[in-house]
Amino acid sequence: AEHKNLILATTTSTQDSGLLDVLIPIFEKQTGYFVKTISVGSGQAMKMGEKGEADVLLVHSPDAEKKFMADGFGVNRKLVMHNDFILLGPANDPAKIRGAKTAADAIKSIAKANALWLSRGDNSGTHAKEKGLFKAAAINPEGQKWFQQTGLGMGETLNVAAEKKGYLLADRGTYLALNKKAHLGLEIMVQGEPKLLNVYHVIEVNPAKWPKVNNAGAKAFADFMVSKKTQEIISTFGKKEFGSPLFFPDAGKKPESLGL
Amino acid sequence: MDVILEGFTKAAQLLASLDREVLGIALLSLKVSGLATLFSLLIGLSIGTLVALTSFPGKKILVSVVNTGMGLPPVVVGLFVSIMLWRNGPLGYLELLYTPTAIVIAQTVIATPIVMGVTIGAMQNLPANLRLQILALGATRVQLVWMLIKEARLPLMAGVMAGFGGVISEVGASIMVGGNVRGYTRVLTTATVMETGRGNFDMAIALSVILLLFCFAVNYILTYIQQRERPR
Amino acid sequence: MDVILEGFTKAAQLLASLDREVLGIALLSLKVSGLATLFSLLIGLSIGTLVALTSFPGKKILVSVVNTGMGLPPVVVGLFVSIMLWRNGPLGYLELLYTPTAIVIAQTVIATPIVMGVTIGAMQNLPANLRLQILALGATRVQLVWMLIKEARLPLMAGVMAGFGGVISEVGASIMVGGNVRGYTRVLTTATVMETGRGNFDMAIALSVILLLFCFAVNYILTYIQQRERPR
Amino acid sequence: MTQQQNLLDLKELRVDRGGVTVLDIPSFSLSENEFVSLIGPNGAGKSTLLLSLLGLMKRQTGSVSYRGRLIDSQADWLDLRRRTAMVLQEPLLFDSTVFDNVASGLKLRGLGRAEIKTRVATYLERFNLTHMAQRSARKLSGGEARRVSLARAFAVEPEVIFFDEPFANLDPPTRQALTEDMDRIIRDRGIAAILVTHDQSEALRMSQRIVVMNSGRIVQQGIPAAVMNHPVNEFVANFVGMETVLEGEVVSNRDQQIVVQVAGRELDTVGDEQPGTQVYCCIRPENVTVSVSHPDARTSARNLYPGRVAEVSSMGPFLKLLLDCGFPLTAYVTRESFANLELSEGKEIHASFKATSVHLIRRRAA
Amino acid sequence: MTQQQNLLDLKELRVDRGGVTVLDIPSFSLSENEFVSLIGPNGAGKSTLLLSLLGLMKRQTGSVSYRGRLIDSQADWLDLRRRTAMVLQEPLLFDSTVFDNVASGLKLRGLGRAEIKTRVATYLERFNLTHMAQRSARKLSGGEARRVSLARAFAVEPEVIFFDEPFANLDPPTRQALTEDMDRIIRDRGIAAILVTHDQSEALRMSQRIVVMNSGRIVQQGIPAAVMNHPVNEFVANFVGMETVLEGEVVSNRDQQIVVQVAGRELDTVGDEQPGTQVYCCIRPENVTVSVSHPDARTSARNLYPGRVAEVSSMGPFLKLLLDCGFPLTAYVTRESFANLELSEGKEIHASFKATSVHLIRRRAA
Ligand SMILES: Nc1ncnc2c1ncn2[C@@H]1O[C@H](COP(=O)(O)OP(=O)(O)OP(=O)(O)O)[C@@H](O)[C@H]1O
Ligand SMILES: Nc1ncnc2c1ncn2[C@@H]1O[C@H](COP(=O)(O)OP(=O)(O)OP(=O)(O)O)[C@@H](O)[C@H]1O
Ligand SMILES: [Mg+2]
Ligand SMILES: [Mg+2]
Repeated sequence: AEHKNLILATTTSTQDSGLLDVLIPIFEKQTGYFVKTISVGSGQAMKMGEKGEADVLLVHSPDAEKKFMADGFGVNRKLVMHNDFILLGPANDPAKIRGAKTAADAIKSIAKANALWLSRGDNSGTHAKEKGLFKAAAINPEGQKWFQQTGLGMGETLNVAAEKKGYLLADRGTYLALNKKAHLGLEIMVQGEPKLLNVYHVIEVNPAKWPKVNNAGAKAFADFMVSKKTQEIISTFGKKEFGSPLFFPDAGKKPESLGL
Repeated sequence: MDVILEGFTKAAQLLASLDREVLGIALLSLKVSGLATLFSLLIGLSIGTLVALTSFPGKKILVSVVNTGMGLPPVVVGLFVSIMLWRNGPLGYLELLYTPTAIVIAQTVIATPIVMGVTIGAMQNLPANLRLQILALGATRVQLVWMLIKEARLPLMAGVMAGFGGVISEVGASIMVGGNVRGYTRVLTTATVMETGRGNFDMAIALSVILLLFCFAVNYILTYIQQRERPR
Repeated sequence: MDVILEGFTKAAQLLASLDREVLGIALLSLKVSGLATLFSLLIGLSIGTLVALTSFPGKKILVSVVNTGMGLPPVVVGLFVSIMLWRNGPLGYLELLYTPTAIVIAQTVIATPIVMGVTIGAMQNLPANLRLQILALGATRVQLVWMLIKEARLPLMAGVMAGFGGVISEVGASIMVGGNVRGYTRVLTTATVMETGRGNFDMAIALSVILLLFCFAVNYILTYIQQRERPR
Repeated sequence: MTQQQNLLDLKELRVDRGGVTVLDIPSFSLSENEFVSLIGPNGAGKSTLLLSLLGLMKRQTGSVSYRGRLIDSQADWLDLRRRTAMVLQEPLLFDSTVFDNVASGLKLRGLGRAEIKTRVATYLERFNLTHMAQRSARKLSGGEARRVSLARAFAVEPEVIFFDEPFANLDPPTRQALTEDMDRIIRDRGIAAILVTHDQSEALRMSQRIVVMNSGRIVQQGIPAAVMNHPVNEFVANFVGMETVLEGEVVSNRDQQIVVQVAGRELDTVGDEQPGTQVYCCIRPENVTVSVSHPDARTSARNLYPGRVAEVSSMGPFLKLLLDCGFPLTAYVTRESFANLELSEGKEIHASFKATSVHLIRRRAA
Repeated sequence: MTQQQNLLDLKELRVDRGGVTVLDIPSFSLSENEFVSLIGPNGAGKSTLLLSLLGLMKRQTGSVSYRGRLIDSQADWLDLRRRTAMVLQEPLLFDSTVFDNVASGLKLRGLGRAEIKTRVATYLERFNLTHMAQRSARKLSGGEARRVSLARAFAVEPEVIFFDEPFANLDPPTRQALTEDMDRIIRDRGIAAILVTHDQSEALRMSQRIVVMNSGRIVQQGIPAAVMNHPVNEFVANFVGMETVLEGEVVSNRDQQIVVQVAGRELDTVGDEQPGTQVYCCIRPENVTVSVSHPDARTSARNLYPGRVAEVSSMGPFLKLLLDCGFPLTAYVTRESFANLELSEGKEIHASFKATSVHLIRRRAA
């Protein structure tokens, strides 16, 4: 039994999109492992990895991941897939950013207009990405009146932004899912920039650091995620419901090839 | 285990340094949950006493409904209240969503059945003739309720604490209707959840230690007041 | 408002079609929270009665601590229990994290102070000499506790429901120690939160409607049994 | 008695409980200044009747008027309850101090702090509770709790007071002192009262009218003498016992040697009553000595009346004689005495009883 | 009385409450088959003493032995409580049916269903509760509740029974019937009993020993005659009243005309007692007639004894004479009679009282 249980720590977005509900049963059937998917914020997922409380991670916070690897907590980081972030705002667009070239430009305009920005502020992958964008725009939003942190997950933050008519950075999958049901009243302002890519990696937790870790299972899961069949499933997932796939398979590609 | 220790150390630090942000969060928690408990007391005690004292067809079902209300999941309450307060919802014009007021509303909804249920139970357990004795002493309806509450104060105290404890520690509704906006609607529990999500377990523990200290203080003061009124 | 309506429709559909997954989730909720309530009853009633009946130095503080325990945030309980059960934690060798057992443990921790607090209040409100009368009738300690519980059954019922309601509706601890693993530790509340996160508000409402129906059924059965024992 | 004289009027009361009619009283009233005792077996409905008079019992039918005004709203009931006080069968004290308990009725009436303090002090004193004012009411002995419940009722200084067995659990000296004290308060203030009691001497001592209840009905009511001497049926006869109760008036008092005029005759007795006082003279049948000739010896039996045996009936081991000496008098004699003295109905006799055998009970003009 | 004879022994009991010593009893015991009455003013500590005997009161010092065995563990106390029963001052019924209440002691002892059923039925019957077996105990009248609490205690068929004012709230006929019935059960089963009561006639009627308490102490104890005729101090004298109580033995019974031998003399009285029965004869001082010459007239005062006035004292409005007729006898006379008869200490007199004035109380050999 010891080796049959596998703890997968992942971000809420993979769980909420429903992708794992499709993949995990296939993996379990193939390998006989029983996967316990723990969907938490990227920060918490990484922390679990650091403490050896997870066997394998599926996360999307590249900078934090690099540090994680550098500190020796993980082994075999593999690129799995990506989708993208989009910059959303209310339809009346008070900061007039619609059609801005880059996200950084848009953020500058928002700052100048003192238009409300909602940040997840939860150390998630999205939050990390947002921080990067603000840095690129050379704006320090901390303590600004127009900059509000929700400390919440993507879905909740989207809801808050919709109610408060604010701008925010969101992942496309969650936006599509929520907008379908709730008609948020938020529109896509900026998209398609390579910087806005949201990249998922699978990382095995270092068994040398934590002997209790189920490394065999972790390896199997990592291999499963980058396998051809899995990548195919990823490429079609969500097509039917949203008209376009939610994730794009990237197994074997170099991160640089995505323009990161 | 180290994490827990770190958490306590952190809590001590935060308290010692009177961290402004943490202080603000704690006070908001207290204010919001205190108000919600107060409202639930006003509603729960009076209606609960009324239900306990009168008999009418369907009373049993009503009591079951109230007791069921004790199990209202905060998330669900949050969801319902959100839907009501949505800009396009029936009460949207009030523009209350993601304000502390919204949290107070949701928490009142959560605490009221708890207070009411415990009230009904406690009142029904008083000697049957006590009510008659109080009325015979010339009590108005309101005075009757008040005196009965005083007589049942021990179980009611427990009920109030269950209500207060329930709302100050609940997170689902606060997040949904409050939005955990920093410096505005962030309360201790939503902050705890956020810190947990960030993987800052020590900070999460520190916040909850502060929450428990608050609870304890409130409780101790209540117990003290109650015991002072009452001779040894 | 439409969303709520849709939710109810969905709930009816799910119930009517006896959706296997939903059924499994609901039964697990019931089982886990039922067990937790049972354990909290065993602990809370007996210790609560003991505390109410004996007097010892520090009793007031202990009662305050118990009442404070009612405000234990589920998230915090979840965190503490997680830390205990972590693979590398003190109880890691039990391998209980992310199992239904872990949820039962965490929920027991949450419900026990509620049951205990209400028990203490209810017991202290019984006529002082009742205890002596029962002992004089030849009751053992255990029989004494049992008879007192029967006498205070009305407020205790409310306490039990508050405990059961508290745990079946809580989500923070269940997610943290259970992990919301599909088909294994996914309970009604964690499923509700997940569906909310996915924007499936109708499904979320449907799940909560089912949760409330469950609560109501349990409650109604308890009330019914209790009323049957008791003559009109 | 006209309608206007009545303080409290009850009409057509019916109370059902658990499908049984526990009270069925076509009419009942209480006059200004009147003291009524309610007696009857357990479960007769005495407590229920008291509670009904203050609208504290759900009733099938029934109306109450106070000073001729029909009580027909919550406000009226409240007003009535604020003019009255009731001591329930159990003390039912509040879980606070003795002081607070006695103060409770006053607080409910919204009296000022200072006034409450002095009033409570007065009544604590009166019921000998001053030294335990700050004690928890939960820690009193049975009799102490009883006294607190009495003090609580009197403290509101009501116009009418209802007592449900208020003296149970009191020791005899306290009981004695309290009845006297209460009697004085009641007379001084002109309070009307209804007393439920199982103690007939108490009923006799205190009341102007006795109401006998059974199975939810009033089976007899009237002045004590009438009820005691002329029970309407077997049930009442068995229930009230058979003391002779004579109405009279004190005509002289010399050094506590009292002469009472009863039906034109004089009775010697002892007591404090002043001439002009209306009294009942109670004489137990076992204390009446019957002689066939005039007793010559000087005895301490100071009351001696010629008369005749009106009626003879059996009473357990002895015989009960109803004597007519110008006033009715009951005597018990053994069968042996009956035979020796050759007694029979119509026989002329001398009835004697000691002055100390006569119990005097003050009564007010009805 | 040696140690072995005692059923229950209490030693060095001290109970403090709220900083006050409410009970201080160096020793107290109860013998096999003995019936003891506990009397004393409110707050004397009577209830506390009863509770202490079953270890139900926290005490500062004190030990209890049952049949010579020291009770020194929880198990011992449980065993003691299962051999005894206690009727507390309030009925304290459980919130269920009358049947369940009466069954409660039996259920606690783990008796079988069938046995419980028949036993409960017996005692419901005995206390006239059968028709309300299924009623909620919360809906009984005061007297009905009282009866249920008595039935509950007797149903366990204890070796010792403790009653704390069990007859409060009972109507006189019920009270009468119940005391007789209980007396019979207690005698038949050889149950020992302690009765707390405020009714002295009850204490006399039922007990072999009377214990008078005041302020937490036992101030006097002894056979009823000793306590009643020879109070040790002012307090007891005022508290117990002053009936003459004579020990005697029935020597003949012809048609309920009884002759009792008291100190070598014969007393005529009436009753059911058979020859050989040990009895108390109680005579109220107001029923004793004093004559200076032998009364010639044939009167119904069948008891006539020569004697002399041993002591004269004032007693409110009249005088109290202690007479010596070979046995002590107390009589009240008016001051006028006293003067007329030229009474004085040492004067020869004839004391007479009617046969029906003598109250007989059965007593068991101590
Ligand atoms: N729910 C009920 N069902 C049936 N009978 C009831 C119910 N409630 C009360 N009773 C009966 O009503 C009767 C009247 O009760 P009440 O208390 O007035 O009697 P009481 O005259 O005061 O007797 P006591 O002298 O014992 O105090 C009692 O026989 C009682 O059992
Ligand atoms: N906590 C306390 N503080 C002070 N005195 C107390 C406390 N508890 C009990 N007492 C006193 O102990 C005394 C003994 O009480 P107990 O009940 O034994 O009296 P009792 O003889 O049964 O009187 P009653 O005839 O009124 O029933 C009472 O005066 C009571 O007030
Ligand atoms: Mg009554
Ligand atoms: Mg007592």
